Amino acid sequence: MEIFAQQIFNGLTVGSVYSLVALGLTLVYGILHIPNFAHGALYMMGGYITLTMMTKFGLYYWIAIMISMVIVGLMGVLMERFIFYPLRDAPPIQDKIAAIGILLFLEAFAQFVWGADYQTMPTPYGQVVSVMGLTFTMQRLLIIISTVVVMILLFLFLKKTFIGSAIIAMSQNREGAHLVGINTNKMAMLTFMISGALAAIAASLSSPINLVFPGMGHLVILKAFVIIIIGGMGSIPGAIIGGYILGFAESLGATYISNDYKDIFAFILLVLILTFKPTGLFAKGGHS
Amino acid sequence: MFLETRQLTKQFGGLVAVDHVNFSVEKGKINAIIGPNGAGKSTFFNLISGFYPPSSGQVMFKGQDITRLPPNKIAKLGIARTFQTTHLFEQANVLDNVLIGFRLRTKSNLIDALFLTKRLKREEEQSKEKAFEVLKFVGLTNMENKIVANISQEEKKRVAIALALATEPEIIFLDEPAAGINPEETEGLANLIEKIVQHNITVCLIEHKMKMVMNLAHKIMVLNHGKKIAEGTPEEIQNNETVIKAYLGGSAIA
Amino acid sequence: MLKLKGVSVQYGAYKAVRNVDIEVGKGEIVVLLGSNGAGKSTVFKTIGGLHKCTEGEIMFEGKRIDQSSPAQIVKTGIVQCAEGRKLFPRMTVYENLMMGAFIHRKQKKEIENTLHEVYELFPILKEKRNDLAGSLSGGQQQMLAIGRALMSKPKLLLLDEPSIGLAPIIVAQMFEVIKQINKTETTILLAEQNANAALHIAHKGYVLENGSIVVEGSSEELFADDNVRKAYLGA
Amino acid sequence: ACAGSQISQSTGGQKESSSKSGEGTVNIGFSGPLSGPAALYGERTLNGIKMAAEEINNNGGFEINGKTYKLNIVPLDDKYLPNETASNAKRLLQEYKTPIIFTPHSGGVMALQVFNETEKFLIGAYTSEPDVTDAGNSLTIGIPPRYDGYVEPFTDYAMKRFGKKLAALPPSTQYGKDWTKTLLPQWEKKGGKVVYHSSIDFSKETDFFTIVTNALKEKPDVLFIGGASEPTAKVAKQARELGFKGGFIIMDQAKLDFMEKITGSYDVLEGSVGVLPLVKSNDPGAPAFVENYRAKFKDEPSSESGLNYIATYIFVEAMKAAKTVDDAEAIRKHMQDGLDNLPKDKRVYEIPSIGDDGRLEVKRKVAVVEDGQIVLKVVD
Amino acid sequence: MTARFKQKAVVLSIVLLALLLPFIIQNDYFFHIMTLSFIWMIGVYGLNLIAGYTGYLSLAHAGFFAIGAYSLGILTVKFEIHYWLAFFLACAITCIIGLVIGLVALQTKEHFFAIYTLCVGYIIYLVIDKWESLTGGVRGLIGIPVPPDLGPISFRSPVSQYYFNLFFLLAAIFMMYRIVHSLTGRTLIAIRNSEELAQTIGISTMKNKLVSFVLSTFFAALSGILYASFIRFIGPDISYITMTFDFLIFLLVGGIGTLSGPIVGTLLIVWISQQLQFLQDYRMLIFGPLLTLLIIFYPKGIVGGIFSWKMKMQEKKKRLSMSAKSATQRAEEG
Ligand SMILES: Nc1ncnc2c1ncn2[C@@H]1O[C@H](COP(=O)(O)OP(=O)(O)OP(=O)(O)O)[C@@H](O)[C@H]1O
Ligand SMILES: Nc1ncnc2c1ncn2[C@@H]1O[C@H](COP(=O)(O)OP(=O)(O)OP(=O)(O)O)[C@@H](O)[C@H]1O
Ligand SMILES: [Mg+2]
Ligand SMILES: [Mg+2]
Repeated sequence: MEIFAQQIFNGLTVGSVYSLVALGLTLVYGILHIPNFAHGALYMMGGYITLTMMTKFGLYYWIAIMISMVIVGLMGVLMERFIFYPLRDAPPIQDKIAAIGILLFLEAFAQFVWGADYQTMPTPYGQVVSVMGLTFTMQRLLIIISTVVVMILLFLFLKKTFIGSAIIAMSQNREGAHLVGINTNKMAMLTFMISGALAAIAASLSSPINLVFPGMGHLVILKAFVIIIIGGMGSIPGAIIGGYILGFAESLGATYISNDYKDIFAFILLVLILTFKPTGLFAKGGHS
Repeated sequence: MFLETRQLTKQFGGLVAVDHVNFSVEKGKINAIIGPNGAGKSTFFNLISGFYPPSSGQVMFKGQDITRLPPNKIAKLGIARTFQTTHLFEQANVLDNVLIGFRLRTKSNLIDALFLTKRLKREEEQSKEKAFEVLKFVGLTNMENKIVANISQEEKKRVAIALALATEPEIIFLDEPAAGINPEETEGLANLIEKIVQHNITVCLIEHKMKMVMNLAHKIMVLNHGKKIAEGTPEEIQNNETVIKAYLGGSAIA
Repeated sequence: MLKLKGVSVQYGAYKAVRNVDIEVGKGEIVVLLGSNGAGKSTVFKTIGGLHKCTEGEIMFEGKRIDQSSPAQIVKTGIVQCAEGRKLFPRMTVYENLMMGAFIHRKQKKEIENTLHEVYELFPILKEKRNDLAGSLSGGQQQMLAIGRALMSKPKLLLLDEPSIGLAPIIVAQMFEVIKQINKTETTILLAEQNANAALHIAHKGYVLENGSIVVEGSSEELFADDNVRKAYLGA
Repeated sequence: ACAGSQISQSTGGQKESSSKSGEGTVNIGFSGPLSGPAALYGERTLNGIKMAAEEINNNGGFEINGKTYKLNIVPLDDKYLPNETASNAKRLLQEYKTPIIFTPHSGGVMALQVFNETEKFLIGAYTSEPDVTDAGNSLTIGIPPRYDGYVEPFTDYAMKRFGKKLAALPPSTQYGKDWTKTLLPQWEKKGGKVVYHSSIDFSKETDFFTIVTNALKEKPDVLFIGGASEPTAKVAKQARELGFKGGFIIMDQAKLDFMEKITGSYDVLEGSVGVLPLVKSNDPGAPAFVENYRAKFKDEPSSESGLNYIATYIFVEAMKAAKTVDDAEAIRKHMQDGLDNLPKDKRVYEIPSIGDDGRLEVKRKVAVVEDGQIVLKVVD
Repeated sequence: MTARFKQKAVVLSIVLLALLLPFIIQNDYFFHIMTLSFIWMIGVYGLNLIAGYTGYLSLAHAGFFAIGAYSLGILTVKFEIHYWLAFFLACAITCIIGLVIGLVALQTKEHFFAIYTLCVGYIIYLVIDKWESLTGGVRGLIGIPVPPDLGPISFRSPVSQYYFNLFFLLAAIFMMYRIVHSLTGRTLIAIRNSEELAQTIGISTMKNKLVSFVLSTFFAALSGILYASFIRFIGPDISYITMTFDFLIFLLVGGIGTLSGPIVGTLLIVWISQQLQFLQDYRMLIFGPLLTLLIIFYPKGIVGGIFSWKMKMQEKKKRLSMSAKSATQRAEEG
């Protein structure tokens, strides 16, 4: 039982990170209808920038995260402007390849600037807390809590503000958005900004428990894709719930089935879900 | 009976879009379905052509139960349709669009393709002939090389009909063929529809242009909220109180 | 109020609209007639900034708008209800309407009022306010599109074939609604195939053929014009 | 076709490996991961080779039959992919006539072994994979030592100090699996018990808490971990966070000094047994190498760099002994002479001999962490 | 008619050039790269069939490539079956697996299909990686044989390997040509353009999609088999997503949905990445942006770009000749 509780906690930690990454991915998918394969690279950049802000400029953890969110957000905006915007009329496969180009570039770039080696991100929350035989580290609690806060903020923004709804509206019909006076360019940039910021915060939160290195994006990106598919692409609640499902599936699967094969189980789970529900769990109805 | 529906019903969640509709199509005639927006007309077509599985009820075609057949099987039996929003291969030219319509009557497969068999050559020839034939029929000779995206709305409607005709149907379902077409051209389209019937192809159409419907149809069914509220000749329908209240409004013919 | 001077629009090499002059006075209903592909929608899109014109200029209330972005144009008070409706299919009817008020997003109170007015015009929208726009029937969607356009309280409302695919009873209602909207000091530019009904409510009309204006005049004049009668009124 | 003519153009001209005059260049090839996830590893191996070449050249090169040669290292990126290694090798042979090609991964080595004997070039195989040298390829030199010699001293130390219960958390690489396959039976043979066994995939795992939790629920005395140093250190750290008090057996790939950088102190690693870090080595060539490496690359040297460094020297000595710079077979024959003639100050590792299978027999040094200090334990 | 003839002449001369190349150039490295490119191209054609002509982007392509390669490897190395029999069996095995996967995967559409197959590809990778007893796990399979000598012809030298793989490439192209220009090809294109419409006109979309999918796996398998007996060592890497991306990059840069795209794209990218080797660690710093720029400026690929350019030129010519005609007319009138 203790193990079960501990693993639930572990799953929650990992699931939080997955959800944050998947959220950024699903938002962009909603707007551009393309899976942004370079999202993992943004995640990686987020990790490096926070790290650099902390180690090179001696900034406090949260300040470093804020700066990282802004910078990576801006990188997202640049990506939108210079790559996805010119490709807006091309078929979606083109975006995928263009995104792969960026991914290759950013990884090489990180290697060029920061070197290929693993780096650790210090955290002011290194303490270990034990409650009722369960072990928490502050950092892990922080991940879980921050993720929930970020999600609530994002939800409120999208549902309760006009600008947020405008993003959703635009994702459903770009021309329609024009007609009601939404500046779609601004919205697309804003979406990328948010998506980049989400990647940055996810990386900054999870880096202290893992490592910062050029290939760190690979760890999460494939899973993030699985998540947004399980959740129904473009669906925000889907991304959140999908993230936690995968987090739990991994930690419980590793415990009660087999650690070595847990990846296979996770992917088979996905394939099964898609087999019976070809558009994901949270796909929305309606046609136009 | 040629084609008939028995207690055909379709539910979307709580909404009953088509509600226990019994309808039989008269062979060799023009049958029309009218009704207010959202009455379930397009849904009714979608049920017959196999696009939605019905919630209950049956569709019979020449004595055969086709209720659960997939759209392509239904097409093969000789039931063709067009869509409310014109649905064409926008980037291809007119001929290529129509050519493929005959595919369901051909048999050549991958092996034929790889070995360039006589059968393939013959069938390609046949498809081409058929395409030219139907294009001529709908009055689009000399348009075959135009890219569909560049032709007018009315021409697109004709291409859509040509494509449907290329499948050699016995019955053709037209969903608002005259929507977005001006009166002059509407007449041309009406002529085309009559021509189709003269060639022994049964027509079933949805239309809001009452003048056209009343002139063309032999038999009209009126749907409202998914239910059949009236059925009969144009005269009967025009004088039907329920229909006037639900659909036609004061001035019977707009 | 709105003035198009020598406007031409091209799609690639193809000239869809040539040297068009249109004038819409304040408070008028002006109808643009023309067969399919005549260029009506193109004119509308150009006014709305969705296409740039290759020649000519567009003035609205004395200011040039032909270089403005679609969003800016909506802000100046020109709103259109485009061909193909362009709704947000996976948002509810209510949310769609609210998005219509995007440019007035700061004035919560007024939005409420406008919403009531729209619901009054189209009771069916109120009934279906929590349904997804994508699941409405064609006609209901058309009403929603108009409703959404009205939500932004436009000075000039562009309606591109609002009667397309509507039941006769609704078409008649629709034109009634247009007349009503017009009474609330909204100027209207209307593109229609249904020339008869349109001319009945319009003050003035233009006939577009192959991208050029061939006839213009008051609705009475157009009714009297033999060519127009033959081509568009089906008489 | 036009690309082809470009290539053939660049083939001619100055890149010939030797000319008749008194000066010549020997091209040494390298094909390894220089981009992508394994880039760090590839770079470290290359650094050792580059450093040796630079030193040799700065000292005026080396002389054979009255002619002075300088080394030219030609590194090509293969992204860790065997087919790219093969392409690179073809290119190195065609354009640079390299008698030796270094490759730091077993897949690449195997792809080269298909044609290295017919095309007559030596493979500098930096991989502990036994298959590479067991296959009987006559022109393959296995550079790093076989891991099996570490197993016994590691086992003995850990079992004696901490107890008999072992949880194995090796990396899911082939090397990790092979290690495990040797270690676990040995552990049990000595009367120990393996209470948990599962591998960690460092290229896919975001967090090790889950697996470490599972391993610790069996209350092991010793954890077997390994792989790249940094993530391995994370595993150790997280085990401590979860309350683990026992010792670690650290697979030879991970280096204690690199791990310490992640954990912050050796305290976390208390009771670890692993390979002696190069920086702590007292072999004659080690201190100078460490110093030079730090100065040149602003990085800590690792055994990847050290072993490839020494291997480059050995190859040069073998060339000298064989009196040829391009006859791979002759060079191979004189490898033992190369080892024997290796100058003392270049002996970063002690390598007395080369096996018949072509593997260098590097002396193994075991280190343990006791009271927060690295202690040299056993020399075999 | 003349255009057709011209096209044929171009094709024939390229084939002739490919055949004569070994007589012109003597460079093992060159032939190695060319041979590898030929092998890739076959795989790219498979992807082109399903993604370019049928509109279903399969990201499991590397998986099928690997299944082909591993089937051959396992059959020849572990079971010591005769090469050609193993060759045939490997194709068959891949196609059967492709059929089963296709049956399920093709129920999904668009991005779902893409990501679904991405996951299928990943599962294939994991299975290869974990099923050590069969596949050799991470260690891979060594010693896959080259094709046995055919009479006096041996397949060991670079040039004979070149011809061997060129033969299969030409066969693959020929097959693609026939398929694309037949009713079957038209049917696939119809499905790509609008699946709903295709269904209403009586096309069994599932059956046709399945045919296309299985054929694409066949091409992938063929490519994998040739790869295995060319490199003669295979590891799980060949089933990884990056490999699929490589195929996709070749296809897109060349021109998706065109017959010559796979050739152009593969040659271009393979040689560019070879030429960028001098940049060493910084190769991707240049290659990445280059790829992105290529896609932005040639969204339809090089071949697509050339087509559009040609169309433009033709239009221009037409307009010119038309204005010239009207000018002469006017002159005559005047
Ligand atoms: N896929 C669907 N999901 C949910 N509801 C649907 C769906 N399709 C149609 N409906 C609903 O079913 C009802 C009937 O729609 P249908 O499209 O058949 O109407 P129609 O008679 O063709 O109307 P119109 O003349 O306006 O095209 C409408 O209320 C519509 O909202
Ligand atoms: N995006 C486009 N690209 C190329 N040509 C276009 C495009 N949009 C419209 N056209 C062409 O421009 C001409 C005018 O089209 P437009 O849509 O303005 O006509 P319309 O009068 O609104 O017709 P309808 O009654 O069918 O809506 C038509 O010939 C059409 O084919
Ligand atoms: Mg309808
Ligand atoms: Mg229009």
